[in-house]
Amino acid sequence: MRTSVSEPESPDLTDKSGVVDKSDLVTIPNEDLVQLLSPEGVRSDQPDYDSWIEDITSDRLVSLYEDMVIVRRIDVEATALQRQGELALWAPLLGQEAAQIGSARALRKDDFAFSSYRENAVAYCRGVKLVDLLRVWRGTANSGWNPYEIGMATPAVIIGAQTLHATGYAIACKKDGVDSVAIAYFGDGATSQGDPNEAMIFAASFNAPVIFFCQNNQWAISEPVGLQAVRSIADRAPGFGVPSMRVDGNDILAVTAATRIALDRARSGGGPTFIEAVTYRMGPHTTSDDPSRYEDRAEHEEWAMKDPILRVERYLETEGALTPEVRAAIAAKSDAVAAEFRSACVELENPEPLSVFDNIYAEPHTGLDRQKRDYAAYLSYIEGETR
Amino acid sequence: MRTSVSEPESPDLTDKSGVVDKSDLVTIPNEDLVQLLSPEGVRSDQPDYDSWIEDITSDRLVSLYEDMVIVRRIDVEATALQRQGELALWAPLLGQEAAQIGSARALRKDDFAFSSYRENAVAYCRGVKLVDLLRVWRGTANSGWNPYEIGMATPAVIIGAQTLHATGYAIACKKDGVDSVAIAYFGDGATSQGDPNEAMIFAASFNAPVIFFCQNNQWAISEPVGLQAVRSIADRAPGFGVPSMRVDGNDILAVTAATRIALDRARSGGGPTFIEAVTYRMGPHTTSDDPSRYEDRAEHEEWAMKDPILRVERYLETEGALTPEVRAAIAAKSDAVAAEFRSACVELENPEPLSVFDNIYAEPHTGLDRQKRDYAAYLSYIEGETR
Amino acid sequence: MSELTLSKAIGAGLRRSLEENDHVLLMGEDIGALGGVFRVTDGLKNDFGPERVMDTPLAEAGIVGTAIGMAFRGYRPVVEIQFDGFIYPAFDQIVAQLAKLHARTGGKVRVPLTIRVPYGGGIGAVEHHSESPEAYFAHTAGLRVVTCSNPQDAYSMIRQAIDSDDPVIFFEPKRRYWVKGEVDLDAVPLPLGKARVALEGTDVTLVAYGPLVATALDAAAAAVDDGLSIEVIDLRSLSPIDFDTVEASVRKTGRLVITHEAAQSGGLGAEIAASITDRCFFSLEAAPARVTGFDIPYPPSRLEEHFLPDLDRILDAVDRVMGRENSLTPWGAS
Amino acid sequence: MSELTLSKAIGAGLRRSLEENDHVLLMGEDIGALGGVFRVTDGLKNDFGPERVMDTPLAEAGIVGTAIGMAFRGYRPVVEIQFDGFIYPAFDQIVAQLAKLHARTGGKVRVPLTIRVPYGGGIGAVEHHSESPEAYFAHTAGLRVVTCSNPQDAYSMIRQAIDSDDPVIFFEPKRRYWVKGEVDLDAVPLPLGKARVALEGTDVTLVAYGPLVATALDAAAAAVDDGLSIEVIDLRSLSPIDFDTVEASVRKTGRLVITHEAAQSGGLGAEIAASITDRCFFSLEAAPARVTGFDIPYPPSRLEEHFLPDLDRILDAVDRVMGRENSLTPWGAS
Ligand SMILES: Cc1ncc(C[n+]2csc(CCOP(=O)(O)OP(=O)(O)O)c2C)c(N)n1
Ligand SMILES: Cc1ncc(C[n+]2csc(CCOP(=O)(O)OP(=O)(O)O)c2C)c(N)n1
Ligand SMILES: [Mg+2]
Ligand SMILES: [Mg+2]
Repeated sequence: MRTSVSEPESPDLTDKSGVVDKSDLVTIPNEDLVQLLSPEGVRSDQPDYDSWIEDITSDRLVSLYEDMVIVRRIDVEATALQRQGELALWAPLLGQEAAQIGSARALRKDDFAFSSYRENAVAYCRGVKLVDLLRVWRGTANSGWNPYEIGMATPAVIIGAQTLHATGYAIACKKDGVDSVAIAYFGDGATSQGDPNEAMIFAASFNAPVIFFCQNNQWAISEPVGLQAVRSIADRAPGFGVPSMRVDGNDILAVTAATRIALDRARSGGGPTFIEAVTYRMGPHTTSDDPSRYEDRAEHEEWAMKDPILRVERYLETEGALTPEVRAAIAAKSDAVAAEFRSACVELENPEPLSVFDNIYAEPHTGLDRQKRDYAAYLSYIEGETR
Repeated sequence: MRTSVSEPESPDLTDKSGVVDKSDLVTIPNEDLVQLLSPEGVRSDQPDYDSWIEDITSDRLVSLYEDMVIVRRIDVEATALQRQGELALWAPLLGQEAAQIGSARALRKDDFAFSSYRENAVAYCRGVKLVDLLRVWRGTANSGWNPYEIGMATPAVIIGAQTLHATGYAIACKKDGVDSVAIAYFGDGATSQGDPNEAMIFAASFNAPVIFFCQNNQWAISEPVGLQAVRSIADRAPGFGVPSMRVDGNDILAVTAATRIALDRARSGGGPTFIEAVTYRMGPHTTSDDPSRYEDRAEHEEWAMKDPILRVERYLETEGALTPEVRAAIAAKSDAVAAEFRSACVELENPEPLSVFDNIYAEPHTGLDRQKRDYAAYLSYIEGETR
Repeated sequence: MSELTLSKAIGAGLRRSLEENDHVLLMGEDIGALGGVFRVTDGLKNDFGPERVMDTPLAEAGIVGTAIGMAFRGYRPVVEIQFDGFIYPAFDQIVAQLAKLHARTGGKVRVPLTIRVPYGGGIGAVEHHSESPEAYFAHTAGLRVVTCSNPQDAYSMIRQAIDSDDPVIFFEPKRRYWVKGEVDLDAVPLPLGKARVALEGTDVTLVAYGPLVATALDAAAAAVDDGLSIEVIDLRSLSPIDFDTVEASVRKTGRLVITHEAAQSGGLGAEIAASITDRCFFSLEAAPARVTGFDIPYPPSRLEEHFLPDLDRILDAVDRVMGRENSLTPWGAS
Repeated sequence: MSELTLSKAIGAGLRRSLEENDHVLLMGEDIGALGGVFRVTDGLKNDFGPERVMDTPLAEAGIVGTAIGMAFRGYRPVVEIQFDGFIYPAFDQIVAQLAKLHARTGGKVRVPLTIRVPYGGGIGAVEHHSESPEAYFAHTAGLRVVTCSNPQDAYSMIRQAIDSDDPVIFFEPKRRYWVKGEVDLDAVPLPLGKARVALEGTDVTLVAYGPLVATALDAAAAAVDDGLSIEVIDLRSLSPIDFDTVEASVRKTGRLVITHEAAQSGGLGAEIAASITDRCFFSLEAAPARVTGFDIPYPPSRLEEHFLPDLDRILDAVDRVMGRENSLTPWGAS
């Protein structure tokens, strides 16, 4: 397994070449990346990893493929809904389907995910109701679902904050004597914040069963990853005592294997693991973003060739597993999900005005109760006035 | 030079031995530590480092020795002053003389140091007036000296905050086109805070001429370093793209060499370097601390054998450089410094009451001006009343 | 004179400051090629280069902390915090370092740092993108805190903030970024700490700042129909607060209403009510009234109209201080 | 009943909570073998083990953030922040996460976290060790903020804070840690949100909390010589504030003085003055007066007596609201 661990090579102290030119670091070289399924759909043997995905037969892979197709469809639908004014905003995960579904499908029901705003596919795998994906972006709630129902916290918008929650949750799992695992999802940009660094420190010190799953999609809004990190992101964790793996994030097999290795390690008392899933944000940061202001089209096109769905499609075709019937079934399911998603969206009503005062506290708070009373009086007074 | 760079060894992913036993990490093993002068006072050859201290002849070493003796004497005097009620508090650096003097004496006048509260020896090397070391601890000022006069910011009490200031200062040096360097001093405990991690990220991204100088004195108040870090602290920096060195912090020659290497690197455009100086806090955290509640006496005694002053004394004696005259001169200077220190302390008067309002802002602030006016009226009213 | 939006006016102010003083530099997330998520710094990286308009790693403490270090060497960094709700990771650097350095060093170290913060609600955004954290900073000694309500002030005040030798937290009323107005690039501005009487009136003093100045003016216009003359004060500076101007107004009107988006408890409205009550207790005909956000985290956007003070809520409070029928004392009910 | 110092009373409360609920655990820097720098947790690690009394890495955001994660699984962590001035690195986790999680999740996730903060001045400490940051938290919706002034409250309130399903910021008046008092470990306490009339009186209402309650009681005792009867209210809860109790008192006395160590601008005194003026404007005989710290960073300890409200400054304000001679209107001067 040692092949999978990142061993940061130390920069040469004698190098005095002056200012580091980071331009070539924006796209990380592929050499030391774990890849089991090439962009062309060719499966390569990697004994250390293969054993972890032996159960993923073509059938199972078809099901993962279906997930990826569906979440991509959800993204398309959501973007359309935003353009039509039904959603205020949407953060597409286009291009990151393998990273999210490969990792999330590896989890057990009693594991717990802590994510950022872009992990809709993770929520999908955790069994979220479609309508619950929409509430935040339609503006009817500050979070969509009950975390305990699907084993996933509602997204953290403050970059990196959730990594500490995941670590604390994992410490609590250990205290409870269960072998559940916490997984923290975050981006390449997030690695610059203090919180994820502190999270690694706490995780190492308390040997917490937590996985730090970084989707390095090359961008933090308009900032290329080279501005956040002059070496690969996976190189950081080992120094904290957190072993790391760097995998092709567009390869669902590699992502699955890496996540399972980390889960197994965590469950058996081995502590935290860091996974860098190297991928690319093929869409805008959110629907309000304009990547044409900063993105390199050539780079974009290059990554389009590495599409996570296409390569599975190619592989399954070679295997003869993508029959017209299977394709039709997946297309039908996609259509159904999209239709349900759309109607769930437009049917989402605004909450009651006075609900702004609900659930701020778990127990009564006299100050807030008074404001609620006064505002209720105001609303009925205004209504009376205008009646 | 590559020998001096820490290459973190990655933990074995297959190790599932359960909960990490960190007890043996409290004291870091000595193997990979750069040491030029042994505790017994024996000089060993290390070509990579030797070339950096060729100019440190016995004479020069006597002068460094004198510095160490004097700052130790200051510590003793300050502790006595605290016991006698003349100082409110003091943070002794006992045991860390080599780490501080070795690094600080390597700096140029136009370099700039950003430190924490324990770096009195650094301030001493920067040329601080003795009285200026006392103000904070006597409670007459929130900082003692003018940073621009000695090229050293006044200490940061918030752990780790100064590492970012050093990084920003270094970026500014680069912008100004000068080859001055910023050095940030901080402890092992500080490495757990977000700020020093962010500082390394900014330093790497902007290739800032900054040195992160960590005095790993094994303790953060009562917490052993093993609680902050499950691997050596020097292992962290390379992952951020910051090369690191791990040196015997009680060996003034090793510290000097490492600092000079880092300074040279920074001045010539090579960017940031991290130095871990492995040492031991031989005194209490501060004069209010009670290490007997947590410290292992045996460990303490072991470190006493590695005293930074003693080994230089032994070496200089072998070299015949510590003649009775030299000793007498140093003793006399120590006595003089101690006497001046003491009288400077007891002569430090309380500031004027209304000075609490001074220098809060650089420009007038109507709100504060009114408070000052009212309080002045109050003071003279009270005085009149009691008269 | 040219007509500019408020955001472009700030951009123009930044540009002029960059031109005039080569120690001014901008730092922040996405302020370079993107021009910031609100395009306030649009074009500046192109024109002044990446050394003066610096995209930084994604870490607010890091940004403010390194900016402080640059100020040590005489720079005047202007930091952008992308949204109000993202300033908290930098809180320690702002409150424990930035605010205190000048005092700590007996005035030896000046920290002429400006922190620009697009703030407030009303744009239909998700959580953390609509907050009004000004009270935290106005309560912090050592900082100056200001906000603008129109393009001319936006331009002049950002320049004054940068010129100030003190750290300034510069709150930009993000929902007014697209408001247009005439901007005289060479106008002689009011001092930075001064409030402005935005509309003269005789019956009630209405104090507002930032995004609610426009709302306050609307309310004043509507009140005319009710035969009421409202004096609107645009506070502009939140630390210090220009109480002399407010006091003079209240001595005239005898009535005070204060409005802000931030939560009521411990908000600036409390300070203004308390200070003005202290200064002109015997001129007051009624207790000062506050029209503010509630003591809740900013609600989801579909409910933000039930959080943000609006014309009707302001006029209800005006009725209250006037002793007229209002929601808390409906005459029908008695 | 036993006589305990305030710090030992908190320790006793922590011990009882640890005994009664195995989901209670303590986290912080140096709280284990050392027992905390103030020895509040003395002996607890020994008795409950390192799994329940956890020394943590030196990172306040990390402590609060991981504690939040534990709360997700039903734990009730009690976090110690070593000194008031060290809470700011955790500000984002407190304000943007801890305070908002319950609201964010529509009540699905409870965060029964208690953050203990030794606070305030008067112990001759260096910078950052004497601060009063309560206003930041009282202005933050979603948090409860309390402080105690005597050993009995210290014991009862820490237990109530831990029992509360809401996050509670628990400010400990560090300079009163060594004050002794009788503590009934089984007393039925006042509700956590309630203020307490510490001394009845008829002429002036004096509101204090935490370390200044003792000072207020001293002032009241001294005022008796001047023929004045001061009612002292120990606020105890800073969010919510028990305005009903303060209002009842002011309706009786007609005069209000508020004292706290925190800076005046935007401090809790402003909120109390504003709210009480709003509630009983026509009962007030004078504007409420505030006796507070100045709008400056905490001064060096040799000057702290010129920052901290004391008996004389309080009595001067009492004279002011009574319309007697005082420093702002010295009769000799007129
Ligand atoms: C503390 C904080 N600062 C800034 C932002 C604004 N912001 C939102 S997303 C984003 C970029 C995040 O990049 P990354 O972590 O790589 O995640 P990605 O969007 O690529 O999934 C930024 C700067 C924020 N949400 N929180
Ligand atoms: C933000 C912050 N948290 C906590 C403290 C309290 N504190 C002061 S010194 C210290 C230990 C620091 O240890 P280390 O960084 O190793 O430095 P050393 O004291 O050993 O020199 C702690 C926890 C502080 N000053 N600032
Ligand atoms: Mg990204
Ligand atoms: Mg230490």
